[in-house]
Parts: sequence; structure tokens; C-alpha cells
Amino acid sequence: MTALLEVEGLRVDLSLPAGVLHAVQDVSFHVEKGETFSLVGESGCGKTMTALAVMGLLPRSATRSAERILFEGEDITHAHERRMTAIRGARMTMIFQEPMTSLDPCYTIGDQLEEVLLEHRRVSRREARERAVFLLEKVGITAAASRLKQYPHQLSGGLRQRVMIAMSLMCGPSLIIADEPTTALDVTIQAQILSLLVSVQKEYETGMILITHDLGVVARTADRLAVMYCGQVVETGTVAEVFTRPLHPYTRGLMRCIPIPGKTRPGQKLDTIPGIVPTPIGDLRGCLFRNRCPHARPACAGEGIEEVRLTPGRSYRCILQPEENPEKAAA
Amino acid sequence: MLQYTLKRLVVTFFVILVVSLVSFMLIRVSGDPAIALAGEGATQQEIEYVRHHYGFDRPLIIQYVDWAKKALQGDLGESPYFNEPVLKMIRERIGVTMTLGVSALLFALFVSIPLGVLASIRPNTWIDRVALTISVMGQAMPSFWFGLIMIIFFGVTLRWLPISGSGSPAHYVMPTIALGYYATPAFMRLIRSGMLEVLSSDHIRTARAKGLRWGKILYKHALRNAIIPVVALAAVQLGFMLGGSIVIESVFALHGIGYLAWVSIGRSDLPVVQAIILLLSMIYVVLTFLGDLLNAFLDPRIRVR
Amino acid sequence: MSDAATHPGPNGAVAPDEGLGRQVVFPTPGQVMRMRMRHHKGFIFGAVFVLAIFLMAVFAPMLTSYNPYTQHLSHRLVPPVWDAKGTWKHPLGTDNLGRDYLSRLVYGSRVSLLIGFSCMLIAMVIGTLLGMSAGYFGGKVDMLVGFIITVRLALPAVLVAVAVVALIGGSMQVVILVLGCLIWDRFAVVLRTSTQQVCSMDYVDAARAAGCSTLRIMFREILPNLFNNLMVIATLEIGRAILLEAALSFLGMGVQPPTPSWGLMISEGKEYMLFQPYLITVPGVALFILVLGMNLLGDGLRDVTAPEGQA
Amino acid sequence: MNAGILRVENAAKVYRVSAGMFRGGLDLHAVSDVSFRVGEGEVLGLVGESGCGKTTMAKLILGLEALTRGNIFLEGRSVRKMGHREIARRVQPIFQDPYASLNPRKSIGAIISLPLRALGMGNRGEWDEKVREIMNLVGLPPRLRHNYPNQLSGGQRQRVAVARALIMRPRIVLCDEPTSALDVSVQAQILNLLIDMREAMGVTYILISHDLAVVEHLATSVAVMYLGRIVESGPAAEIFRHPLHPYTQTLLASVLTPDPRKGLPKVSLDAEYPNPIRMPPGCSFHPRCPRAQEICRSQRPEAREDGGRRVACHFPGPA
Repeated sequence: MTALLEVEGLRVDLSLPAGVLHAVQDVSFHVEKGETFSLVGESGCGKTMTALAVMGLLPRSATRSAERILFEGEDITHAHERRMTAIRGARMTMIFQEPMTSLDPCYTIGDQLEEVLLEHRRVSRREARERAVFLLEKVGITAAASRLKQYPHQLSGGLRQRVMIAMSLMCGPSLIIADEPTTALDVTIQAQILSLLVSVQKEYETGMILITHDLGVVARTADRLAVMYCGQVVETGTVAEVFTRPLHPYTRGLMRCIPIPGKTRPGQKLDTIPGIVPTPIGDLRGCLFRNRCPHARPACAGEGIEEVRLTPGRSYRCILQPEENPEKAAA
Repeated sequence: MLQYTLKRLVVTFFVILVVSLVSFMLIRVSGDPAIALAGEGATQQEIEYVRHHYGFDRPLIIQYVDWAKKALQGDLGESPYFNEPVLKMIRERIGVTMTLGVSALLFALFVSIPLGVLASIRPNTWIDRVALTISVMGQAMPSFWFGLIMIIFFGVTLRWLPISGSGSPAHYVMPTIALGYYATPAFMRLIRSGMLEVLSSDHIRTARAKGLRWGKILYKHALRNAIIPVVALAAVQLGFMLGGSIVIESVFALHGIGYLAWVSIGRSDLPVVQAIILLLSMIYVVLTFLGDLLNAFLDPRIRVR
Repeated sequence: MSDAATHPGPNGAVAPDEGLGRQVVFPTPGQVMRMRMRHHKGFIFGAVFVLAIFLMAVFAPMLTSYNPYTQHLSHRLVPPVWDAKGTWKHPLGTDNLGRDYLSRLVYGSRVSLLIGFSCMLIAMVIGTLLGMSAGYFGGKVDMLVGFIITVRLALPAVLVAVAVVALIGGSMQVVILVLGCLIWDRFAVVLRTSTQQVCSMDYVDAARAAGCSTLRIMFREILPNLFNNLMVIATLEIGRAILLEAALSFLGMGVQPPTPSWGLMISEGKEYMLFQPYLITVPGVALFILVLGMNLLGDGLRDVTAPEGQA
Repeated sequence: MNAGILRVENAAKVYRVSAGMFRGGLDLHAVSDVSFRVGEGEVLGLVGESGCGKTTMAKLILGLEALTRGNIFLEGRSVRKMGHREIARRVQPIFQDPYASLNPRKSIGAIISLPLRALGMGNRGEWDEKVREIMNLVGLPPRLRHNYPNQLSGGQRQRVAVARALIMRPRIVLCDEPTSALDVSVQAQILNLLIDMREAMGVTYILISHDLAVVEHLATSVAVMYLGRIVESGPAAEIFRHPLHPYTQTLLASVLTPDPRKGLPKVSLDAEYPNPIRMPPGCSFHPRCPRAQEICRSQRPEAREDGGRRVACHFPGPA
């Protein structure tokens, strides 16, 4: 049974005055139905670009190329914009990071919810409103009917993010892409929004791509993940596999940087990854982490840095053999 | 919404008060009105008579209060030159200036909104460059000179349009273009930058992610947000244009209050000049007030607390 | 890009640097500006126009041997050289009093530039002080300045200028003073918003917390960040001041004859424009080119110093 | 506990928010009745969600905002009686956003030496020497002092901010979310730098953050703020192991440590974060508190103190 979404060899290049920035280089992954797949990485690693590329929402200055993008069995690698417009919002929806600016200030919540359904389905305005009220209640918003007449600036950040979730469910999509959905929210609200996302996803059997930089969010929410660095996927696997035995030096380094209450001794110095992320402009060869990697060796600059696939779901991009990885992760 | 209106009303009242004070003092302070009114070659004795007759010898404040009291009852004094009540003269001519102002504004909006929107949708294309050229040229073109050129070209050589007077609508074509063209750049620049900003905003990206048709996104979400500042600018620009009518009306000999102001200044007919300055200021203040109201109506963030 | 240079890893691991993408060295804000100036067409055209007219004004005596004031009543209304009856003695012909039109045009540029520049300076001082204090202090000061701006905008600039000049008597100094005190509103409005934006940045709080006095913060920390906005507005306002002066002179309430002012020349040429159109086209085109140059320069400055240039 | 290098007594800050021309202004209680004490060399963590008043508290200590009520003592002297230059000699800030806390128009050297120049400490020659010295200390190559902020990475910029704060050796450094805007790997570098600087200069930190893991790692004592009040304070180890106040317990439960075995915490806070303008009566946390009783709705709990631990709740105790 083919996966809900299969992406092979996705590549996104941005033309900048300083040169061509390879934001996404040869990224491949797949998402099963009802599964939460997470794209993890620090800012500028290309995770949002990857999601926008799949949705076809890239800025004008970006060029996308891919060997294959299959969505619900349909090859949309070279789908025409008209076809993509029909898919976006209906079969594949997206939730963004900034709840304060993601809604149009000049229209009511109800109007913005109903317009999705009215655009994709031939339904009456009354049916669209009923669907909107039903979903607002499902995402835990009290007095849903009266909320329809309110404007975005009258709601708090947490409430607006719930509206965005409801909006993404209006047409019953099969894939939801959430780009840092809780980064702009407070800690207590974050936990609620994440549990809401997971429960909604399980109930409607949708696939979800969760984009975040917070390893804590990934550990607690995702089923499988891909770690991205400087435009490349450096490691994939299930959350249990990667967190208990990270294979790529960057993943290991990332996990050791995080102060974990109860585990890392307070006041003791944290492990760090020295140096800065290189800017992927111009020609790129070999492993892009070698200038910061403790196990770097001349071969790392060679051509042969391909993804080592241990099992279909588990892989990493490094020439080190698994057994050569000295220490276990601190998780 | 109501208390937003009340707040604006109070500010408007104070502005009118201060404007009347300033325009009153400006005229009195910048030169001896008695000499100006008495005219060249007037003997000292005649100047003294004029000073006493018009009460210029009283302290300024009392002159102002006296003037303000009468102004409130609609008596803006008498023009020494035309010896007619100033209010009547203004009422006869205000129509011409208002028609010119409004049609110039419509012309400016009619040219700048489509061009501005098109330029923002396809930035750095030929349409964008055309829009920018028109806007840069508009800002650099002296409106009076542009009027004269049109007179030569359309009026004399081609004989399409009458070159002076204010009889038929045809009389207004060239003055409208001359006055309106100067305001076009401000509108076009605002609409273009407003649209560009809105088009790159998060909620337009959300609209695209919702799979809405591009036309609908443009019209319903982008233009609706970008038009808000244009309304406020329209009110301000109309005010400026009325102020600038003095130049255009003198070029095309259109008998509006601008022309009257120019003629009165020539004869230092102070009551008329001051009345026109006050009237134009009040029109500007009322226009900006209406602009704010329309703005509040369009923008729910102000309308709904 | 260093070819075989090796970059010792943090703990001595060796891996060649090459192929890690070009080491992008970010230019300083100044370099970014200069780099973009070189190929911003509008900016270059603007600079060329303004410079040309500026040189024309400075080297006026070299350009024409005629004195702009001497009248040759025998050579009245001689058409310019491109006309059939034109002569090279008066390349741009003569006006209704027989004065050489080229010399009047050249010396007229001095009037326009002088008035434009000095009005802008006065307006900049008033507008910047009002705008920055409103933006920095906020609250009551902001409301008061907002009120003053509204009153200024309510007064019709051209009308008030004409009235005041008519009463005081037209001369270059009067026009400069009057216009200078009437066109500061754009400075105030723009600087008020940009000061507010800069004040919302942490480095202003950091400067305050470091012990800087208010004046030092306003002029050493905030003003440098407003400089590009200021230059853009200043350039555009010079253009606006020149147009206003020309309008005043055209209405006869600006610079008084016989001073050579382009607006005045258009006004004087008005009577004869139907037969000798050059009398108004020549000064008009000169005016247009100067103000166009100023506007192109201003818009170019705005693009060149746009904030994303810094990010 | 010595007299404390910083004492805050019943500090309060109320902003007049105009709610229309005729309805007069409304009071926004950003900070109300906050008291705590910080000893020399300690690290006090001020924790709370956005809108709880921790940034306003920072501004009060830095003298950037005037106190409405109460008092703050820096080394025994009241802030009200000190000019902002005297405050500057004792306490310096490190702000959150590395892109907004450095003046883009100034060179790195000028930015770092600003406190010295503003307070007139030493002359031009010394300034350059001190800049180079502090840059080495914070791990920045001195040659960068002629560069501009836009030429540096986020981590390097935050090091410049640290250098600026420490160059004139203040007694207290107030860090307002110093690592929140940074990536995880860079955050670790900055946290280590702060630890090094504390050991090198014995400087006292006030660490303001919403990131409990960072506070738990760095702070020696903690104060938890909610809606402008301190609901619980005490030694860091105790607060994190045995929180007594229900809000602190909910906060700690919401922290997502990267442990795949644990699922998402069951956080019971249903209502939204209340609006500081219309403060709920009694204990301001009662609308969201799982243990709210009748008394909580009517009467504000007084802070009970036992051995360095303070908690303002009618029913403190383990979850």
C-alpha cells in the first residue's frame, strides 16, 4: 500500500544576489496515513522550505525540482497550478507559526472558516457555518456560534491557533502540515494545542508533518522524524530509535546541548556544537557538518556521502559505521 | 465606534479654533493691514482713517474675538473692494472649486488604483516601470506649466477644449488633469507599497494554503487590506488640491475661490483672503475627519474594540 | 575560496574546507549601499541630472557671456536657434525685454537651487526636532506635535505663502523663510514614525541602561538610524520647494523681477506663449528636469538604503 | 543571608490604558506587590508566561520604568534616589533578540564600549584595551571590533551583548530571555559563557525566562510570577523538585523534556490566560486552578513563609 505522501529527491534553490542558495538538497521522506512525521532542525536548515515545496507555496525567487512527489497515489511532481489549488486546503492543509498574523484582520472568523468549504465543495453557506461551529467546538472553543462573528484581533494567541486547526479540518484533509504550531505560544498552552493536534489527527486518520526545532515537542508528539541540517536530511527513524541511539554526530550533539531538568547537573557546563552552520551557496560537496564534527576525517569531504539505509525507515548520512559511534545518547 | 467619533470631533473643533486664530494673526502680523487696504499713494491721514474704520488700532485679541463672534453668525465681514458680503461671494464661487477638486481626486484615483494594483502584482515588469515613470513624472511636473502646455496643445493647436472660463464641463477637463496629475504619484506609491506589503503577509499565505483562487485572494483579501490607508490619504489629498486650486484656477481663469483668493491678495482685500484660508482649512479638517470615520468603518480593529 | 586549505576541526579532526559553500562575507552597511548605488538606474539618472544643473549654476559665468539683466530692446523676442529666424548669438533666443534667454535660464538655476536647498534645510530642522521629540517622548508631547502637524496641514500652503509674501513683499529671503516654515510637515510625520520604530528596539533601552543621557541617545543612537529616511525626505522636499517657489513666482508673489527665476520667466512668457511657445517651454523643461532629478535621486536613495539591505 | 545586593519591597507598576475619551483610563496592573531579595553572587530565576510582568520587573530594576508603588534597593540605596547613571554603574542588561539589541549603524567596538563612554570611565586608549580584553573573555576574536552587527551570526551577536554588559564589571547583570531567540546549539554556548563569567567575575544574575529548563540549569533561587505577582519563590532545587503552588506544578508539568517514553502531559488549564486589565477577584489564578475553592474566589492569599520558601496559596501542597 503506497504511503499517503512520498517525496523523492526534492531540491529547492533560491536565487539571491550573493549566489544560488541550495535551501533543500535531495530530500526524500514518506508519510503514512494516521502517522505524525516530524521535520526537526535548527533555523535555516530548510524544514519550512521543504513543506512549502510540497504544498507548492514557494516564493517566486525559488525553483523546485524533484524526482517524484506522490500524494494519495497521484503524481503531483509537475502538477499544474490549477490542480494544486484544488488540492491545497481540501486534501492537504497547513497551519503556520504566528497565530497573531495568520488570520485576515478585516474579516470575521466565521467568514474565513466558511470560505474554505465554499471554495472546494458545493455546499450552502448554512452548511458551511454548521461545519465551522462543529469544528470550533471540537477544538475546544467555548460559545463557538458567537465566536463566528468575532474578528481575529479579539482573540488570544491560543484561541487563534485553535481556529487555524479548525480551519485546516474544514474539508476533511488527508494530510495536515503544521509549521512550528506552538513556538509562539506559552508553555501551558503549548501542551494543550499539541494534544489537540494529536487527538484530531488520530480521530480523522490524517497524516501530519510536524515541523519544529524543539526536540521535546518531537519526542512527545511524533511517531517518526527526520533531522535536517543545512538543507539535507542527516538522519531518519522512529522517535524511539533516534532518541535512544542517535547515529549521526549532529543529532547526538543536538541532544547533548539541551539542559534536561533532573538529568543535566545544574550549573555544570553543557556540551556544545562549536562553530556556525555554513551558508549553502555555491558548490557543495561531501558532508556539510564536517567543519563542526568531532569525528571529521578527510574522506568526509569526498563525494561518497550518501544516506546509509539500515532498515527502510532508519537511515543516516555519514560515513561512520554504526558500531563506530562511541557513546550512547544521553537520553 | 461612537466614542471614537466623539474623540475625533473634539480634536476637530480645537484644530478649527487654532487654525482660525493662526490665519487671523498671520494676516494682521505680516504687514500693516491699514496701509495695504488704503492702497498705494494713500496719504497718512487716509491710512489713519482706514485703521480706525476697520478697528485695526484695537489690540489683536479683541479684534479676533470680535471677528469670531461675527463669523459664528455667518458674517465674515465685507469686501472693501467688491463691497459685497464675503460669504455671498464665496458661496457663488465655492461650487467651481469643489467640482474641480472632486473631479481631480477622481481622476487621480482612476489613474493610480489600477496602475498601482497591476504594478504590485507583477513587480519589476514593464507595467511596474510604466507606473513608476508616470508617478515620478507626475511629482516633477509643475502643475501650472503642465496647464499652460495643455492650453497650447489641446486648446490652441487642436482646438478641442476651451482654454478658460467655467461654462460647460469641457472647461473642467484640462484643469482637472492638471490638478489631479500632481496627486497621482502619492496614491500610486501608497497602493503599490501597500499591496506589496499585504501580498507578502502571513494571512495571504494562509489564503493561498487554503487553495483559494488567485483572483479571489487578490480582490477579497489583498485589496481590502491595502485600500484602508488610501482612504485616509484621499481625504488629505483632496484638502491639498483645494489649497492648490489657486494656481490652476489662475492659469485657466476658472472663477472659483482660488481665483478669488488670488485676485483679493493682489488687491490685499484682507477679509476675503482670510475667509478663504479659514474656509479651506475647515474643509480640510472636516475631510480628514470623514476620512478617519470611513477608515474606522473599513478597519474592524478600530471599529470593534 | 581556499582550495586545499584544511580547517582543523574543533578537537583537531582534519577535514578540507573546500566544497562547504562559499564563505559569504557580509559587507558592512556602507558597502551594501555603495554596491547597490552603482547599478540603480533611477539613482544614477537622478544624480546626473542634479549634478548637471548644479554645475550649470556654479559655472554660469563661463557658460554665457551675457548679463541676465541687460536689456537689448532692439533684439526683443528673437526665437531660439532651432527656429528658422533663430541665431547662434542667442542660442535660446531673447525674452520680451530683449534679455538673452540662455543666460536667464542659467542664472535662474541658481535661484531655484538656492531656494530649494535653503527651504529644505529650515524645514528639516523644524520637522526633525518636532518629529523626533514626538517619537521619543510619546504621550503628551506626541499629542501636542500631532496637533501642530494637523493645524499646519489644515492651512493651505500655497495660499498662505502667497498671502504672507504679498503682505511682507516678495524677495528671495522672504520666500525662503515662508516656504521653509510651511513644508516641514513631511519631515515631522516620517521622523515621528521612524523614531517610534527605532525606540521600540532593545538597543535604545540598552543605551539608556548604559547611562546615556537623553540627548546622547537621540543624536548618537537614534539619529544615525534615521539618516537614510532623512536623506530621502530631504531630497524629495528640495524638489517640492522648487516647485512651490516656481508657483509663487508664477503668481507674481515669489521672487520679484528682474531676478531670473524660472517660475517668473514662465509667468512673463505667458502673454506671448501662443506665438513664442519657447518662452514657457524652455524654463518649464528646465524646472521639470531639475525636480525630476531630485525625485529620482530621492527614490533611488530610498531603495539603496532600504532596511533589508542591513539584514 | 546577607543584606542582599538587591532588595525589592512591594514593587508595583500600573499603566494607565485609555479606554476611550470619556470613560477615562483603565488600570493595567503589570506588576503588583512584588518582594524578593538577591544575595551577592546568586542567580535568581524569574519565571512566568508572557504577560506575567517579568519584563516590566526587569525595566523597573534597570530604572527604565518608574515605580508606581514600593521600592527597590541596589546595594542598600533606593532606586528612586539614584540617577540612571548611578543605576547603570550597578546593573546592566542582556536582552533577548540579538538582532534588535545591537545598534546596526555602530561598529562592534563602539557598541561594547558604550557603557564606558557613557559613564566616562577611563579615556580613549583604555577603552580600546578594555574592549579587546572583554572580547577575548567572551570568546570573540578582537579583530571583529571593526565589523558591524549584520556581519555576525546570532550567537556572536549575543556574545557582543554579554561583553557590553560586563565591560564595566557591574554588580548585577539582568538577563531578559538571553537565549530564547537562539538555536539550541548556540543557546548552550551562551549558557556556558554566562556560567564562565559568573565564575570569573562573581557577578550576580537575574535571569528572566519562560524556559524552565534553562532556569533550572542556571538559577540558584527561583521566583514564579503570574499576572504581576510572585506566587512562589525559594531555592531552585526545592522549587523544581517539590513545587507547592498549583500554577508552578502546572508549569513544570507542561515542560516537554525530550523523552520519547513520556507522552503529552494532561494539563487541565482550560480557561485562557486572563486579561491583566480586568483582574479576577481573590487569588488571580483561581479561574484556572484545579484546586480552586470558594475562599480562593473571594480572598487573595497572603504569602506564607517558611525557611526561605514563600508560597501565596490557600491550599499549597504537592500535586
